[in-house]
Amino acid sequence: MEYLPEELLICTITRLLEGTGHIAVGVSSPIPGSAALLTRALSNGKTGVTVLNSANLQTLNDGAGELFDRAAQGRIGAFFLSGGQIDGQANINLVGVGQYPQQDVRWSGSFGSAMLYYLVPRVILFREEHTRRTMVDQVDFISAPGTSPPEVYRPGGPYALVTGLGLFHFDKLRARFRLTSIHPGHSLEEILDNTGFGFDYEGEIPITPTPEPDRLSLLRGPIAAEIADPYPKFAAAIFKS
Amino acid sequence: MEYLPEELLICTITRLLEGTGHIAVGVSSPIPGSAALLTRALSNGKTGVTVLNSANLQTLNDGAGELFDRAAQGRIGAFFLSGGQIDGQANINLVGVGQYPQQDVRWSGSFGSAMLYYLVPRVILFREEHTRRTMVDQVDFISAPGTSPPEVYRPGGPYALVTGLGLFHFDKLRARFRLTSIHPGHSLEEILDNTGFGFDYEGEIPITPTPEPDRLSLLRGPIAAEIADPYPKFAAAIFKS
Amino acid sequence: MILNDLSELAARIPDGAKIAIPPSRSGVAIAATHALIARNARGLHIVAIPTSGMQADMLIGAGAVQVMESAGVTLDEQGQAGRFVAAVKAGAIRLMDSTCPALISGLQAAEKGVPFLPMRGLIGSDLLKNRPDYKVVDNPMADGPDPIVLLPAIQPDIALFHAPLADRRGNVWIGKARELMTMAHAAHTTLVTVEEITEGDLMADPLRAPATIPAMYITAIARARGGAMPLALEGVYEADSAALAAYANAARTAEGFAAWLADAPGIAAA
Amino acid sequence: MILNDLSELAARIPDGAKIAIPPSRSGVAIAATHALIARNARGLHIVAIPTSGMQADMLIGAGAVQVMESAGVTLDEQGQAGRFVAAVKAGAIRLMDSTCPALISGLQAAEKGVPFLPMRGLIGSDLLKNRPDYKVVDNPMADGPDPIVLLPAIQPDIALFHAPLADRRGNVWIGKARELMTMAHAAHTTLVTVEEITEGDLMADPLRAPATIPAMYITAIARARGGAMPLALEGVYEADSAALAAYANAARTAEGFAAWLADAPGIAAA
Repeated sequence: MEYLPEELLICTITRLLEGTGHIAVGVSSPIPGSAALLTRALSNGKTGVTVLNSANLQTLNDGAGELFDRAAQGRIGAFFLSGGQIDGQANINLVGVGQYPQQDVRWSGSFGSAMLYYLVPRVILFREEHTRRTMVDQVDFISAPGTSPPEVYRPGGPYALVTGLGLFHFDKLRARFRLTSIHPGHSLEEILDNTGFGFDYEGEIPITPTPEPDRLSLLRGPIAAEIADPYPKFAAAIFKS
Repeated sequence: MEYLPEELLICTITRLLEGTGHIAVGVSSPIPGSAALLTRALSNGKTGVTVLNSANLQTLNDGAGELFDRAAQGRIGAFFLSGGQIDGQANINLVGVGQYPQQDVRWSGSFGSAMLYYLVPRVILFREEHTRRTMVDQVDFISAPGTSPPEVYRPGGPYALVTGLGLFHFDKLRARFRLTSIHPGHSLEEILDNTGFGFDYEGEIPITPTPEPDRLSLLRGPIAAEIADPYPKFAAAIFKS
Repeated sequence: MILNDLSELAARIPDGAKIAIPPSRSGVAIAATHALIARNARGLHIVAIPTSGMQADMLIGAGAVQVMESAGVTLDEQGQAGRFVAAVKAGAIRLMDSTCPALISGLQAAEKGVPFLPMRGLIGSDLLKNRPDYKVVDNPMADGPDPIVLLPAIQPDIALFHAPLADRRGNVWIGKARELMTMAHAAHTTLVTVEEITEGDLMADPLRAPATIPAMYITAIARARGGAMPLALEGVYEADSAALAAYANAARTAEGFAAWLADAPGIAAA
Repeated sequence: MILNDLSELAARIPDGAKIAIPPSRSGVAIAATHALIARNARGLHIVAIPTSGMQADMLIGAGAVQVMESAGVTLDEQGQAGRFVAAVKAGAIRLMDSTCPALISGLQAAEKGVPFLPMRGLIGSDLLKNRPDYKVVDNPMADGPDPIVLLPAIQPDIALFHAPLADRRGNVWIGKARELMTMAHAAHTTLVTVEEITEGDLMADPLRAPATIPAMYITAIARARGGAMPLALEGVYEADSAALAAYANAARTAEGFAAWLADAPGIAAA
């Protein structure tokens, strides 16, 4: 079955979300949002989803702090973070490039990352652009660190990193990424060339499975309709809905 | 003009409330509540009133904590507290008599006193029964202390004590009450006989002014109607309304 | 999840549970309390948010309570809570006396998933002296000495209350009784009785949604018409003063309370 | 108090004020922001609760901002906030970068009248490193070492936002945008623009009252039809994507922004 690169990413993320009780999705996250909704559709009612800034896909009604309270209450099993820069220790930078505060490149800011990255058990880092610009040896500004010393309260943290080239899992004890699979059409050499940090890999690295046809059908049908609520442009462009 | 003892107390408390921006009244406080409403009626729109557990005399809609938040925000100028026991340092006891916790006499509990007594600038202690049972040398349990060491954050505290026999003001520096006036029909000797704590007084002690006729009219008219919302029995018994 | 009856709801409250209950005007689950007594609950830790009355007194009278954490137990205009007072004098319950804002702040700490919240007040009181779990620290934000009390988070096992309206998705409308929202956010399990169950979606109604507890915080709901009686339910019914006075009078003695309980409306009929 | 127009409202915001503003979907007072720019405000300390977009960018572009305290400034789907980015690069504003829950907790500390609230997270971030006002202490409730961040209270001089409905008594209905309630509780002065002013009493309406800010927290209200446009106002109007895109495009350069501002709807017509 033919598929788009976005559909591969959605299905890859969906496999990482299996078994999650409740998944929260931040702003500007159509691919993670689609994966969360697909997970819910496959979960037989076991998985709930909150998509921020959507009219129908969230039930927040206690102000801008409620999502963070929910995370702190342990009610959120998975969340997505990204970064203008992500480094090999899973530190993320949402603030900018250069010497803070008067930086050469300034992004929006850290949003909820400096809390959610600590408290949500399964944080999935997602950044489609996989280059030495985004995957760096050391971030210029730590919006939220990938690991913390043992005395720091941290039930959550990075679980995996999904990019346009491949899938990595994060080893908290070693504080290093391990390459799990390479997306179809790409190679280890390409990933090594485009990654600014060192990472672990072993032997023959699997190819990321292509989207399961039944999941693709779900995605292009009911999920496309749901994701059009917060992301109408994305739904129109990818799913022609 | 003829008046009831309750009306004397209401008018005495009203004089203590003049100029207050916002007055809050706790549960089971019909006399302080009437005084607060009379103060509002006389204030030309400058004084607001919140009467807890009333349908129309409060605007609390953020849960059981809102009143305390308001006090902590500095939005409440005056509040009333009472005590099963009140002592000469203005310590109040709302918990019980005897050795805590298995006491011989147990009252309801401290309610909000252990916060409001610290934060509301003008706390008026009101206890109609003035005997050696209620006005004691030292309370058996300090629900909230009358004074605090200088390093303790305490913008509020006791301002006056109104009983069935007289009016006292509290001197925070000396941590002692001073007898301000004796209610009509009572005497210094009666007060001394019935007070378990030492207090200051000087020279000829004034008689508490009798209720001003215009205020009595207000009280028996519009205020009686207002106070009937939270305290229908009281309004019926005192104001025949 | 909509349960069939109150006994199913009571069955979800294990012996020894820490149960948060609301004050007398905010939706007290009296009918569910009868069911809890009928199932012979024992060893409960009751946390009043921040005070209680008839409900706590009933549970204490029935021997269901081991720990009473509150800022006040009172029957209001009807006077003393007789079973509470008797249990205190007999040393039959452990007291965790506090002050209203401390209980609310403790609950809010659990809502926010933090180990404590600070509060002004309490210093120099015998409340503080009897609460070794309350800590006094020097405010690190201040220049000079500035002692301040830290209150540990109160995370209830169960939040139990009564509300006017729920829907079949599990959303519960609470009106102005906002402390019920905090209770549901903070508690591990939230059990609710309601007057009515609507077919609609309360979260989709722009007027109801802001005062609705989303279903994700609600564990189970049971229908109980008049479930707060004889206490008031704001906007639905007033308190029944005669019934409250009868309770207050009965609760003065163990025998009176036992007789009152035997005469109380049966669980099946609730 | 109901004001005659937005210039009266803007006149109540002094230069140098610390102003709390809501996120882009919660009722942003864009029309009032035009009035504030028209009165040539200077030296403002903007506190986003917890993020901002077009509103902060406009004020920064107009040279009104000295300090920007937020967890993010973004035009969302329209991309970067051009004037914000330019001001950062030029060092023209002082940044107090933070994370969403820290800003909300700071505001809640002011609401509760306490000097700080604790929060999990932040430790090891460069946010914390750049915020000497945030303190790390050892959790006194823990048995072992347990560092935790304390956030100082954020008390705004002014809370400024837009809401669907007010009444003549000064009550303001906010729907689900509950952060506006916290802002009004925490701020010294609360200024609100509204779509409509009703003759009734919102606090007496059982459906509206739970989501109404009582008049005692509201300093002044001005009517501004479409006062959040081109941003959305939940339940009233959607965002105007074309107008937002036009703004985003214009704000890429100082000249573009100046031209956009000159073309913006006049204050008198707002």
